[in-house]
Amino acid sequence: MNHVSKTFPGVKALDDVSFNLRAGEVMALLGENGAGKSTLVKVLSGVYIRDEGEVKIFGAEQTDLTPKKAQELGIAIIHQELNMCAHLSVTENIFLGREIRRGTTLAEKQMNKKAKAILDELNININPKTIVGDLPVSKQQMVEIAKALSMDAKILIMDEPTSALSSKEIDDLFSIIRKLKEAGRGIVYISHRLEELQHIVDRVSIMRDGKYITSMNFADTNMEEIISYMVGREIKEKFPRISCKKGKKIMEIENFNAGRMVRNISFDVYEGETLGIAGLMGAGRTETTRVIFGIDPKESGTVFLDGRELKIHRPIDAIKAGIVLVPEDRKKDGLCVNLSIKDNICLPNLDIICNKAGVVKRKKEVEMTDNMVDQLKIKLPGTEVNAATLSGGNQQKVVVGKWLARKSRVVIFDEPTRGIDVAAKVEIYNLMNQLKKEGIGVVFISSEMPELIGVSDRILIMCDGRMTGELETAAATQDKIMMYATKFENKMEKSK
Amino acid sequence: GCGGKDKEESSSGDSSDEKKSKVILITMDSTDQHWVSVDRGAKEEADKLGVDYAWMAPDKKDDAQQIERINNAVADGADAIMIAANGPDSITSALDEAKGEGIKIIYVDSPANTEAEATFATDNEAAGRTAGEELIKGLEAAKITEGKIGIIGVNPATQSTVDREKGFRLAFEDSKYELLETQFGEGDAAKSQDIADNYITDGCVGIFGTNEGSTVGAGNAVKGDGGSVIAVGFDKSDAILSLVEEGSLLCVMSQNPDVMGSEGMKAAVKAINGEEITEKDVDTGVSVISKDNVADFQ
Amino acid sequence: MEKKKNGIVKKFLSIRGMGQVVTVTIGLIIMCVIFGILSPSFFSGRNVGNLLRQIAPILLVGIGQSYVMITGNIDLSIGSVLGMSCMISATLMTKGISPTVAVFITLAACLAVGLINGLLVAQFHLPAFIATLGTMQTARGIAQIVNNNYNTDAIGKAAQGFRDFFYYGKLLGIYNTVWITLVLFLVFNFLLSKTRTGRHIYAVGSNIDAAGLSGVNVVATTVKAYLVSSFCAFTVGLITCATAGMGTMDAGNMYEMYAVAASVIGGVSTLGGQGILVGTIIGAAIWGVLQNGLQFAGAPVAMRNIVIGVIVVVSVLLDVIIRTGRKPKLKKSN
Amino acid sequence: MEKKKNGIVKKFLSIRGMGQVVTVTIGLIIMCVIFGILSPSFFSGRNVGNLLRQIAPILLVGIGQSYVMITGNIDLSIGSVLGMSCMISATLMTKGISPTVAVFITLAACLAVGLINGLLVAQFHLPAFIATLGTMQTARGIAQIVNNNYNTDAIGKAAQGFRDFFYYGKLLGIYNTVWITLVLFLVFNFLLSKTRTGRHIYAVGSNIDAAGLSGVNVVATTVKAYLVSSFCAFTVGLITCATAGMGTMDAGNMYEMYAVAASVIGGVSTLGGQGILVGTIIGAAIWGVLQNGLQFAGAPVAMRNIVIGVIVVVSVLLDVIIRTGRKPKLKKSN
Ligand SMILES: Nc1ncnc2c1ncn2[C@@H]1O[C@H](COP(=O)(O)OP(=O)(O)OP(=O)(O)O)[C@@H](O)[C@H]1O
Ligand SMILES: Nc1ncnc2c1ncn2[C@@H]1O[C@H](COP(=O)(O)OP(=O)(O)OP(=O)(O)O)[C@@H](O)[C@H]1O
Ligand SMILES: [Mg+2]
Ligand SMILES: [Mg+2]
Repeated sequence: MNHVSKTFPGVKALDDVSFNLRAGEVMALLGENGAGKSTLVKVLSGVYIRDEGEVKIFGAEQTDLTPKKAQELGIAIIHQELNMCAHLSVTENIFLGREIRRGTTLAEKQMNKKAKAILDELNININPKTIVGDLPVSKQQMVEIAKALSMDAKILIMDEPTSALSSKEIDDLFSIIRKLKEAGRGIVYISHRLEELQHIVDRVSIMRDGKYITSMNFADTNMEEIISYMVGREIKEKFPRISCKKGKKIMEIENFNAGRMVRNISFDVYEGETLGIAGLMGAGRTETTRVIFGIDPKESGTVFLDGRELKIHRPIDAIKAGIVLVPEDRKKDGLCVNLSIKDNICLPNLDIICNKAGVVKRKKEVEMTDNMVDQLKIKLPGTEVNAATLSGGNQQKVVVGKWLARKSRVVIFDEPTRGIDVAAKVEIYNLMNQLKKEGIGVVFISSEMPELIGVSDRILIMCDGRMTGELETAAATQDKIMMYATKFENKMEKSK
Repeated sequence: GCGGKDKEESSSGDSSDEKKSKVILITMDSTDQHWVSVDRGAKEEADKLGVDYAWMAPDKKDDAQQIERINNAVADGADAIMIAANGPDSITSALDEAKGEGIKIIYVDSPANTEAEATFATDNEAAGRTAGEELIKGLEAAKITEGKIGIIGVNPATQSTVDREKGFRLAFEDSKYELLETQFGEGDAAKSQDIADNYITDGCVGIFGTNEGSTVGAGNAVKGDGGSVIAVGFDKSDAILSLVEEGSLLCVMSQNPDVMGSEGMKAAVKAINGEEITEKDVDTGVSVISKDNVADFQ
Repeated sequence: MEKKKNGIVKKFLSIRGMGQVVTVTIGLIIMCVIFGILSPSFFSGRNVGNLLRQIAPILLVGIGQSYVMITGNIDLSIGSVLGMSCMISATLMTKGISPTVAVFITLAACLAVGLINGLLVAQFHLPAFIATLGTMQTARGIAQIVNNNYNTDAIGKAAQGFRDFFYYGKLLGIYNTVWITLVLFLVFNFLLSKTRTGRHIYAVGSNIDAAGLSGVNVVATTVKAYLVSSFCAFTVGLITCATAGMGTMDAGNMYEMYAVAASVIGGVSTLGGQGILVGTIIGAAIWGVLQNGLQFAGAPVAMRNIVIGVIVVVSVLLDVIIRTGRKPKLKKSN
Repeated sequence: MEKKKNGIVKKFLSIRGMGQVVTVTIGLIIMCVIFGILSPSFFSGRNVGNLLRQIAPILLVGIGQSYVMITGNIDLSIGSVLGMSCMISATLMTKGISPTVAVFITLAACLAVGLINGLLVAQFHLPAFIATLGTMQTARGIAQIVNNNYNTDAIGKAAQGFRDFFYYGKLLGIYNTVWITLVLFLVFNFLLSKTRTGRHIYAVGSNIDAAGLSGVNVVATTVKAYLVSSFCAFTVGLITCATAGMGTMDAGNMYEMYAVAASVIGGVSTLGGQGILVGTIIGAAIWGVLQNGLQFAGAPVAMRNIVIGVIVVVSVLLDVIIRTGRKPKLKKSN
């Protein structure tokens, strides 16, 4: 790619970017949120048409790329956002657009078999006939990866493939990537999880604000250098931590039960403490928070806030009482993508912004939005633009922002750092610290153990819908957490 | 032709200004053959008399739309309005407003409850009764003295067909025939035919179609059945006439829509010119078209 | 001075959805000019008065449909509720009940349909299309059964005040119908653009899950939108009744479609979360002007249908092209 | 033996969407039993023959609408295209053109509308609702203008073969209309469930972006669905013409809604990606049986509307409740 530019209304997403990829290498494409990484790979795969510049694939200049054409040229791409047809089965999704036929009819059996083979190779244990919409996000992400692999492409582009995966699945993915590398494939790998890079990456290219900054061999550099190129300054502490005195008990969750994924959950949240919750994908953490927050119905369970029992039937009850939830799936649960940033941030806070008659006070609305945008350093062309036009990371900040705009007693963060860049992650950690300092209870759910250990004060571990362990951070190691997180209850016998 | 031109001059000479006078026809809807015929009669006469003429048809039968048309006609500077009222009451106020502007009103086909210069209409109820009597005659001729009779309406909100149905039912008072619940086919030939088919299956001996579409449906159903069911109906169109000719329809009541149009136009021009209209309430009559006389109408 | 003016224009254009409104307003103006040239009576004061009165009902049902469409749903029962309103009020008045009482009973009946619509859609998760198709049939049946399958008689002298209030009367030279519409427009526009309920309506239409998680009562919000829709249909039903001076069973037939057309031409998305009522005004005006203008231009019904169809498509097409002109390739916005 | 049978039943039920089909089939059976009890003629051989012939057109337009709805769109022009088909073929035949030629000219005209619909929606990104509302108006105008604003004369003796082929003839004791419908159903069902085009239709309706990114030609797929829809409307238009023996300008009025009802009752989602044609059969059958059975039961028109409305709502409601019985709270399955 040479001198490629792409402009969206109000943003120059790509500004004269050039880079190259060699066969048999894994190149990491790094940069902050909104740096233009996704835009770049979309140009490369024909989703967007570039304004300027040239794209050469295997030496041949490509003028009018379309997704189909890129596919035929041997480029497979895993997009940042999940791109699955929820109503179709795993097989149908994997072979979409490339169906195998016998005569005019579809060769269903053959495709199912092939799909099964690919899934097995990835160690994904699902029936290829399952409807994708019924799978949890992590499994959907694996299907997406399986789909890309099934194309047997010469160039594989992965835009944050691991943001929704757990460590086990990531390991499987990495071994596949290494195999592909040996087979001479070129791979572009985008991720905000920098610690992953050491396992697979040969070379890194760094972008900032739509501009190409530099490329270097991974072996010749170190994390600090990479980060400073990415953010244009140095970041001192990757996991800032402040110590507060553990204060009184704020929230008490007692004996929650709801379906298979929430069994006998009890825990307490204290002032001046960040409570981490660890677990593998599908451990039931999200379900637990949803039940507490009143989205899904519960079978049993009581919540005490500051010693008083709460009756939570709907999210509004929780919000009013002072418990808020930053959900994990921002596209589905977090954002109204065709509403403005302002509307999104203000949505749960209309009680503050409106007068008694329910009329919105414009000044307060603008004030609140500007505050949040400043505080979270959200990069945007204006607060009136659609949330859909923001980069993934900035969207996530909007979701966080809408909950921080109000004073609460407990804030539950469900995977708040998923898909956001290092600098922004640190900002989120700082935010949690800030809340902690103010005496607000912080619950921090994450699948990334380093950040859990780095930021929280106490870690609960869940497995298969149950609480299987609790560790003070001082005593916590990744191994110990893993041990608790895989403490299944004779699961094998039960399911067979 | 030439004669038309002479008349044009004379009529504009009569009126106080140089402008041609303007007559607007407002019907119930635009697609029924019946209204098309009224329009044709009016248009031919208007050409002869040399007046400006326009047909403002609602897209479909709808009181609000008809009232809009009246208002539009007034705004368009009509001197006279020929109108087929959807219902007797629904448009009276609008017409009163128009009259207040000095516009002459002529009723064609169906009058409303406010006084007008003249009315050229058929008595739908009486025509319906005739249809009933014809059916009874036909049934008796076929030695059927009892059994079910089906009625295909348009929809319950159409006054003219409701009146026809009413008259039809009157003809059957103190007879042994059983009149079934009226079914409504929206004037759609295909839907009406489904209804007629169902009537035949249900064992009906006679079927009555209240307008063009329902009559076509009834005729075709009888034809498809090939049995002894007897159908009568309303309106004349090419398809109906051929159904009558081949005996699938016993007879149909035909109003004379073109006469309504032409007579209405004459009266409108007279009214505009301040001439006296002698016959204020004209029944334009109904012809019964059966196999015997169908050739006269083709 | 210059600068300040510029600022106002900018601010005006920055209102979301204003772009489409400007596009279609230009279309509307062009249309009016053409009709004015084709027929001199088009711009007569009298016709302008008529035109406003003809646009009013379309605008009212358009407002209702816009509310529902912004929540991401649709209301096919509008026309039938209108018919119910017309028939129930007329029947009661012909039975000698005072217009005021009749109006309130009618209101209750119409709002009941709105409530049921909202509950079916939001509480019981029926697809809006099918839920309101069902209530559309049912409400039409009620309109028919209310006076025993007949159109009502004239509502009579006692109801003259009613008729004047809703249709024939004038205030400051403008028909009451237009005033009523104006007032309702202002109220509902305020509600949608300036209040919490309005924000909730947009949020539900944009992303129902996210709205729920943000503490929006999705069921209540959806029900409110359907209630507004039924209320608008109710009002137009009364206007129709006052216009005709009687109740007709098929009043309001197809009005749900006119309402959709007005909304969509004005920029309300069928997918929810998008649109402003100012757009609906223009949409209704375009619809009304086309009907009225083509009639003055003497176009036969067939031509009229064709022209309206083509203009509807072209106006929306134009807007899509203008909006996306700069972007060479655009995916469907959500 | 037992086990094998069980396997077949399981396999049958595992076909996607079969659940809803089973639910509504039970509803259909109950309905038939009730009508059979209310009126002895309902189950007569004669009425069953009629009934099938009455269901056929609804099923055909339902198939077309299902195709379009599975792509996540809607086709409001179905009724008007039907009208066009009826009027164009009839006009040509009355002008002495041979039925075969007339049919092919008509086919070309109808498919042109389908093509335009598809392009407007997929290529130009117009909302399907408004695009097809526009073509609905236009096509109706064409139907009217084609014979100069008149219904046609009788298509005459020369077209007797045409009439027999499409409506009056019988083969093996079953009406030709039913055979035609059956053949088309089998063809289109095969196309949808067993071919690549069918798969792409589901994919486009499920997630248009994902489909596009996977190399599915979204425009071609959408156009194909609209072409199927127009083809079905075309066929019903010919049947209507053959039935009446003449062309009527307002043939097919409201058929687009019947088509939606048949599809949705049968489990096709208005949001796309979901539904099978077997469901559409049941949906069409329910619609037809209601119309037919209520006539035999002697229900007045108002009662009929109310009953149909309530049954439509209840049948879908029941399905939603049954499907989500285990999950007390279900999010809209996007
Ligand atoms: N469809 C669009 N319309 C308008 N602006 C867009 C669009 N897509 C991206 N942008 C803008 O282009 C810039 C680059 O976005 P891009 O998604 O490429 O960033 P990114 O590097 O992938 O960030 P992240 O790490 O958060 O995914 C951002 O400022 C974003 O707001
Ligand atoms: N839409 C759904 N349909 C069926 N089952 C689901 C659905 N969503 C989640 N589950 C089930 O619930 C379990 C827990 O889901 P989930 O992955 O959200 O848990 P989690 O512990 O919050 O994991 P994480 O937050 O890391 O994704 C999964 O194993 C999955 O099988
Ligand atoms: Mg990105
Ligand atoms: Mg989770």
